[in-house]
Amino acid sequence: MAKSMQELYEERMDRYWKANHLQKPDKVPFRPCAAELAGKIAGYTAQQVTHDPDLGLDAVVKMCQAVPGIDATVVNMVFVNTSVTESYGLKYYKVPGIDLDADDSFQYIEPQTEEDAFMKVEEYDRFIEDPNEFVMNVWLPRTSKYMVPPGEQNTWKNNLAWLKNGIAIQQYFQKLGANVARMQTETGTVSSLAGALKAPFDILADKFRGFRGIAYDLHRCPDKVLKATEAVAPHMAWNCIATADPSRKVPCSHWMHRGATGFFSEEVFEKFHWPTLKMVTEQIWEAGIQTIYYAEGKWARNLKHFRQLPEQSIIFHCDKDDIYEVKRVLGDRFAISGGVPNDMLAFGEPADVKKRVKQLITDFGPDGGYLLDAEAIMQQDVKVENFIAMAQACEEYGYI
Amino acid sequence: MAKSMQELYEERMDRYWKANHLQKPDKVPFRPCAAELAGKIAGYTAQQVTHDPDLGLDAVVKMCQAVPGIDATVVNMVFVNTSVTESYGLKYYKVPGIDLDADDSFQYIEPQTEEDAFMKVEEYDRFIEDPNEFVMNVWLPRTSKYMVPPGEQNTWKNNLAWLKNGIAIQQYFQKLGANVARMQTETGTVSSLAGALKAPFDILADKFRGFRGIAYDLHRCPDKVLKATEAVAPHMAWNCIATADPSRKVPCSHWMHRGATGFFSEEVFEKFHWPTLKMVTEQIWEAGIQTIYYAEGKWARNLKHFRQLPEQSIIFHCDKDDIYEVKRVLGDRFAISGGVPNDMLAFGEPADVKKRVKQLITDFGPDGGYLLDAEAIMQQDVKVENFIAMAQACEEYGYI
Amino acid sequence: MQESKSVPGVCFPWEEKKKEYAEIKGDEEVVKAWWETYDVHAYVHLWFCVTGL
Amino acid sequence: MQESKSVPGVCFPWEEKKKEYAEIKGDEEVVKAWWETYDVHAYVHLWFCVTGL
Repeated sequence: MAKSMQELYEERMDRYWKANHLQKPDKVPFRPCAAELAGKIAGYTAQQVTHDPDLGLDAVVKMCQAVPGIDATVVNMVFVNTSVTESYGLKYYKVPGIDLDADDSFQYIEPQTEEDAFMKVEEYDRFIEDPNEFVMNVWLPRTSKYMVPPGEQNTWKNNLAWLKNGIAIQQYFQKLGANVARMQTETGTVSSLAGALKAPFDILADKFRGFRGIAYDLHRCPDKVLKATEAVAPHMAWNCIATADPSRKVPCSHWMHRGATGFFSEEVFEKFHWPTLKMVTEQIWEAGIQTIYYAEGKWARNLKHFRQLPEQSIIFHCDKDDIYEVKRVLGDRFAISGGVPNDMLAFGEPADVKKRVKQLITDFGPDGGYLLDAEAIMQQDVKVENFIAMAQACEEYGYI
Repeated sequence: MAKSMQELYEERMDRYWKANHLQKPDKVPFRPCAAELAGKIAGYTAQQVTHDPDLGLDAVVKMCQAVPGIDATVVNMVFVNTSVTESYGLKYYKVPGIDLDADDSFQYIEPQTEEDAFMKVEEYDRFIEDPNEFVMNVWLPRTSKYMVPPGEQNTWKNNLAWLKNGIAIQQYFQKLGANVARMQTETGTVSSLAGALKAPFDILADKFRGFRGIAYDLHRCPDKVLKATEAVAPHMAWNCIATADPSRKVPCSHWMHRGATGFFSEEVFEKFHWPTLKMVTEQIWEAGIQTIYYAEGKWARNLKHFRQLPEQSIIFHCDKDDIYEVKRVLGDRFAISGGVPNDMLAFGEPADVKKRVKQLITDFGPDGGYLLDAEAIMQQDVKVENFIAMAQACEEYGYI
Repeated sequence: MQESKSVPGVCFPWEEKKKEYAEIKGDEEVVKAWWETYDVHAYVHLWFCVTGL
Repeated sequence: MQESKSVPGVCFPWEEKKKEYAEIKGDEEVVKAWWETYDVHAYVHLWFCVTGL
């Protein structure tokens, strides 16, 4: 008799949990991070999955129905819903279907000058004193076409923008929750993460000062950069824990940017990036939650630092690093994921993909603590047949 | 075999629908409007049911469980949730547990002077030109401790108040929807109404100008009062239809205030109150929705006007009028509800209540088009045993 | 009947919002539909404060 | 570690809000709990804009 969705879900949750906790499940779990690819499978444009929250979430359910063998996946890997951001006038995206063609992926526009930065270099002290005050009164108004900071002349567009922010984000949260339930009941698939984290240094670099700004600041005001990471860290931890899985079964996710080895020296990583990231990760772990370190780019030189974290506190996702090297350095302490190159998924053939999956499973499966995924988030360039091949190969070879 | 909740619900919905549409159902439906009384039955204070949206809604479900025989009831007869209104600083309530004892009912505070009015007499033209602009930019900011109108210096409390308004009301709407579903699945009870309406004249009198203000305005600027009712009427109709039951099975509700015969002359009613109320009721009826005319106070002199409305377009709820006279004047065109005096429910005995219910059912039941209810919304002064007697008597005598 | 400038269900009309965009490269209906969705919600909130609170 | 004035999860502290009331005649915990509920939600919205959008 066919398994019920509930049985399938529990089987997959067990598999996912065990692999995340360095154990050997019955099968290597397939845990893809499929963004615009889900829309491609469901028949929706990038504009539709990015701008229409119902279709964006529906695409993931349709993907789970169309491609058997997905154990766990991200309910909103297209994590920005641009109709929500447009409702309150957010400035920093190029939106598919508006600024970009309907089949392009959304893009983050980082201000390029000190003048345009969402936080000015002279504002470090205010930020350090009270990051929440800064976000509410300075940062958010600056990122919106309509919002007005305190002290300036108010406008109707300002009032409406805050109202719409409240309504639209609240509705989006509810849609997310409903879709996690839909994935479970209609497809037996686990929502692979809940609660998002950024490293304090990353959030400062990405959203407040920009990469250029922070690069200069490391020389002109290094103490302030450090204090700013320390001031914002408790907010990062608190938000991640508050929005994490209440049952503590699935991990939160840490999308890692500027700690990759191409951006800054090891000294910068050690001094500015790692201490607060470590602290935040430990706080989250103390709250009973694992963190997926989704390490975009190359991290080889910095891998050794992660060994300082409590065993099983993270799952390390490998992008451009040699996954065999990652396994050697971190595999005794943390589960690892990744291993299928996105180039292969975009330009290769199903046979290539199956061969790669078989190899990964053969090499990592017997130890446990391995989850099959592409190297990076899968967008519309991934061939659907290659994605299906990935799932099929995991079903075929994964029970070892 | 016991009926499933779904069967019970369908039976009750059929009964409710037929009575509303002047037909004779299998039983006279019991459709109480229980506010703080629900909390009393559930064991919650007025503060709890008014301030805590979860307990307020839970109280109604508990009441439906505790008192068998409720065919349809209002999911939130304590219609104001004061934690929502406090979140954005609404000024015009006395709140149980804050300004009032925990067991008092919330009270609306109407500004008593022209200076304090939420709309000034010289603002009629602006209101008439664009009521939505007025609500957004003038009225709502004036009703909130924190909100700032356009043109004035903005504050952080203003921005936060709009954000919280968006979040809190959105969440409240979702809780309402969830509780309507809960009433159905856990107790088989019909949510008796959806979509609220006020008469254009009432909304002007209650929320914008105040009773004193409008009384003067009828003499100093009668044309503007009339134009204001005409300007706001389309918004009343639109909102009622937009928030009505999508299936069109249950009516919307019109809580009737200043058209009662104690407040203004018949001439005022005919000229200022009735034309736009009639228009709005007809528009709602054209959209497929009945309106409960919940006629608070005495309406005898004005009853005849309601005969102009399309047959079955309203259900007339009788408060202080002689229900036999109401039946005589309107009973051939519209269903009627009410008939059990709140004084009797507060100070009488179950035997009195049963006798009254039996009489009402005997007199009105055979024709159909009658729904059992108290005269007015039931608050904490109603004795629980009298409410139970009402339900029991309806079960006992109602199948005629 | 008095003519009023405000249209029920609208706070910030799409025609005004659209002027902010140099071009809409994809399906305008999708952008319009969601702008209006949240705009209607804002309108309903405002009038819920008037009639429901 | 740098000490910061802002407390995670708080935009408008209950201690400040409470000063608006001459008296709280009933159960203060109910009033406080719901004030903080919506305040936390506002905080989460603000930081969702920072980390999630």
